[in-house]
Amino acid sequence: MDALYRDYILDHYKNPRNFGELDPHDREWLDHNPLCGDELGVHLVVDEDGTISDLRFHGQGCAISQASASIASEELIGRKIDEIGELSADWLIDLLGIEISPTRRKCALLSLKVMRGAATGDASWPE
Amino acid sequence: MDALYRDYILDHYKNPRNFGELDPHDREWLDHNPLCGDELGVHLVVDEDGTISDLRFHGQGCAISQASASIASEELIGRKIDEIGELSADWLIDLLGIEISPTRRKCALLSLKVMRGAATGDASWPE
Amino acid sequence: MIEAVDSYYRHSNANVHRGVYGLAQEATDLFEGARERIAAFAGGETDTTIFTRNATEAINLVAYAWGRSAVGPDDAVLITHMEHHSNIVPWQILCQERGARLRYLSVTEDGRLSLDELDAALSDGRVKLVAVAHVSNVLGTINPVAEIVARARAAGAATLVDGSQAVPQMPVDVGAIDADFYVWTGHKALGPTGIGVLHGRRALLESMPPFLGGGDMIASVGFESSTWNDLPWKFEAGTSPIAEAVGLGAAIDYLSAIGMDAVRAHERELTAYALDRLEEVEGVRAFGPVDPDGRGGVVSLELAGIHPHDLAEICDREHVCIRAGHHCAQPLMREMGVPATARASFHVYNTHDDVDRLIAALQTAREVFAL
Amino acid sequence: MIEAVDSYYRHSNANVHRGVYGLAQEATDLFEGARERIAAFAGGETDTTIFTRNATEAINLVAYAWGRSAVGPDDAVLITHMEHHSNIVPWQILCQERGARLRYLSVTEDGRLSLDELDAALSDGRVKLVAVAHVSNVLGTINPVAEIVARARAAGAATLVDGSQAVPQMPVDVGAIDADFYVWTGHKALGPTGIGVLHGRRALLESMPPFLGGGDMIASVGFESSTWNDLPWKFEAGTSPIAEAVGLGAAIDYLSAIGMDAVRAHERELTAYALDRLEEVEGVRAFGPVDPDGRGGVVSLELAGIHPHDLAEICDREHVCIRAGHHCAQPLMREMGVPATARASFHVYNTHDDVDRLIAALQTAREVFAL
Ligand SMILES: Cc1ncc(COP(=O)(O)O)c(C=O)c1O
Ligand SMILES: Cc1ncc(COP(=O)(O)O)c(C=O)c1O
Repeated sequence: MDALYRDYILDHYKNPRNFGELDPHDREWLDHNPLCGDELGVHLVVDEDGTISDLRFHGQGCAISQASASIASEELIGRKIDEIGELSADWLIDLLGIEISPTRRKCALLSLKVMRGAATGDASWPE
Repeated sequence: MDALYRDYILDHYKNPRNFGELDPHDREWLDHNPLCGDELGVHLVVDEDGTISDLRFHGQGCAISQASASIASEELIGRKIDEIGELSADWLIDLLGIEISPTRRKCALLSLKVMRGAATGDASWPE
Repeated sequence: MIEAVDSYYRHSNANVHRGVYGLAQEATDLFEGARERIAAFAGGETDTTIFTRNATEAINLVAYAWGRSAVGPDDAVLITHMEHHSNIVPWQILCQERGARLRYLSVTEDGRLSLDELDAALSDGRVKLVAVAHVSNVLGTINPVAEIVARARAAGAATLVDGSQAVPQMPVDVGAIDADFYVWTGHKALGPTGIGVLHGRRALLESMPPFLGGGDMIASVGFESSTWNDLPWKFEAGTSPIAEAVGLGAAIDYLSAIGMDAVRAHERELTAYALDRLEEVEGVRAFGPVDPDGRGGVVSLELAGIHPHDLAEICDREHVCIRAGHHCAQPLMREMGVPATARASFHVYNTHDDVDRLIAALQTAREVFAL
Repeated sequence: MIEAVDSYYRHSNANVHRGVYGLAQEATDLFEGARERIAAFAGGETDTTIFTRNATEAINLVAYAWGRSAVGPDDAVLITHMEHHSNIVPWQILCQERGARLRYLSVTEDGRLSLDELDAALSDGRVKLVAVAHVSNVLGTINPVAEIVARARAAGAATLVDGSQAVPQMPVDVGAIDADFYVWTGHKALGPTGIGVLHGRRALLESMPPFLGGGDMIASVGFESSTWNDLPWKFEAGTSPIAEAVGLGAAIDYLSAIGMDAVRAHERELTAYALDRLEEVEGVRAFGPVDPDGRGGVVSLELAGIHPHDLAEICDREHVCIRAGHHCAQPLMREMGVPATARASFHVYNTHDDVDRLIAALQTAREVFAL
């Protein structure tokens, strides 16, 4: 089996969870990976107590960036919005469960960058 | 004895003939060698029958360009102005009687260029 | 090429045009000798062949030194949807600065330009410049640039042809094409990075103000103002790309020895073979003209269900180098309705085997993605 | 350095920043790694360290992208009589275009600038930029640039320091000097031709429009307009000088290994020795500061009765390389009242023997000229 394109990665790529838009939504963020042009946008709906009650992502990109967004989306729904800023690059990469080469790192991290942007306004790349 | 800086070359360099300006004059020309910055100007007085009756050059430059101007000036006084356009690079180099390397060719030829310019208005380098 | 650069640094490393000593003369001879051969290789004249940093700088030189005075409010610059960013962005900046309009020629389904559309775009007389790629770096399309230049000139527009992809892969005669400006870049022509070429029409180059000011481009420098050096040096400020010119000279000698007709025939043949074999791979769509006579040696493709980025990664593992991305042609990507493409390029060193390995790699990608 | 360039072309030759395949990544790592080391070498930050074609282009970049909006009619640009043409002509062109005035600081008899004159020139508040060489390429003078920058800033003027001669021969900390722009050039620092460096203040670089448009400097390209990439790439259009950066990286590694303090000490020592020994030669006049602490490793001289051009030719025959000419500093030549000078440069590879050979060659020249 391929070490990068594992079955569940391809499954998330081909059948992305929480793909689409949300209207109305409370927060949104759009960004892209300048290296390859991948684009990712996200819409959040946040409860009064600060819980992310719904999340949809849209855009286009490679299997890694799309699967990463899909997998992360499942983890983030139900979390408090305040926690998102704390999530590290390692958290996401562990979650993906695949070996990410330096070349593909930004593909994997774009989803966290965008979700963190929506939550905190921080436009930097996760470290 | 040095093959380039021969006695008569140094003599013409140190004691240039026909150096200076002429006022009034009938023709003048000023040019420079872009490679080294040497500058040479010339003033001509021309008889009614087209003979160059007087010539002075001024400017500054290396031994080769100054000696060349000095030696050429002696040859040109008394010539018909119409002849000057015909004079070739080889004519001048033969006149100098030294071996001119490609690097120093423009030093040697600047004088002919300027004198030809004054006579004919042609600003190209002699060939 | 590598040997030529290396030998330059070891044996002739001295600044050109300066000083009378032997080393400097040798460097000047190498540099100006390379200019002569490079100019002749593309059918240009030596003293209207200007060295720049790359094709991009050559185009910007024209946009600044020619465009700032020649293009005014209400004027238009006409480019095409298949241009490289280098032949788009300088014109956007120029048009914004001068209040001019930027117009585009569209690209047909099969990746070509329409001369009728060109005539229509020229018809109101506002177009001051037509800037077009000789060969598209994405579609491979060989544009009829001599015809485009002639029609533009008839309509009073100047012309710039971006030959970055053309000069390396087919015989090019800039004299015959007769554009006002023709640019190309060294590293695409098997040469080094750090050098580009601008062939300009003499009358324009002479009347244009200089672009960059500094050493070498001056005749004399006064306190308030300066006078400019002759062509081509008027447009070459500062220390010249000496080693780069020597390296590019060696590269074109190599191409000349093969013969550009032979290079073109080889690329045509490989491209035709690749287009043929690509039909075997399910889900593949190749962009650009279908007729190999109308295209150069690049094939951009998409494979349904696999993002180009992933395709390139899998090909890389199979030791097949293809490039995935927008290829510095985002407007074209938008027109084609794709985020990116994967692109294979063929040159003299490629063989049928390389095409076979590409096809095999695409099949492998389909397997990895369980398609 | 030659080995590094060579190995880059043989093993990692692929365009940076583009494509995901391994070779491209390797080239990017080499290129951006070189940037990091080159920035650190001069005390700059990585992402405000921009690669240009040479120092000349770096200065023109500032003149176009910063100067066109920051300098207006009635404003002034202040430079000095000891500048290289590269630090004169771009400001002449800018001032002519913008209707601004170009002012000069004079050079004292012993080749130095006067801070009092600087203060006087700044006092009317019109000076928008002070552009000055860190080390003069003719006189060798080491200018007190940190002090000049501080006084200019206090008077509301921006600053550009031309470090082309400084970076190769002494420890330079652009952070401590704190100029708004600090430029230098690769080939003077034992590096290759085709690369220059601009260290800019982040806030200025961010607010400036780009200079050259094209590939790599964009974030995205739309039909009408585009958005710009982050620093430093915003100012690097087109294919980067990859091999050149790798080569310059190797050159500064070499210099770092020797240690810039040691380089400086060596050059100070050789220059002092040369100034001493030159006194032995009848008719020689050496230009520039007499105190070797105040000058770098170049000595410009004149020998009464022998034109510099002839002097260089005779030295060349004796295998001593000196440069004769205006050294791209015609205004300085005019101020010094000489048509040209002969100039000897010393660097790490020179020894006392080289100085001795220079002195012998000058004596030979006197004999040839029968002086
Ligand atoms: C002081 C100084 N400034 C600028 C330059 C110009 O450098 P480049 O020709 O590489 O742009 C030089 C070197 O030639 C120099 O010595
Ligand atoms: C068609 C075309 N134009 C322009 C360029 C830009 O060349 P450079 O980046 O060397 O300026 C390229 C190559 O990358 C190209 O393919």
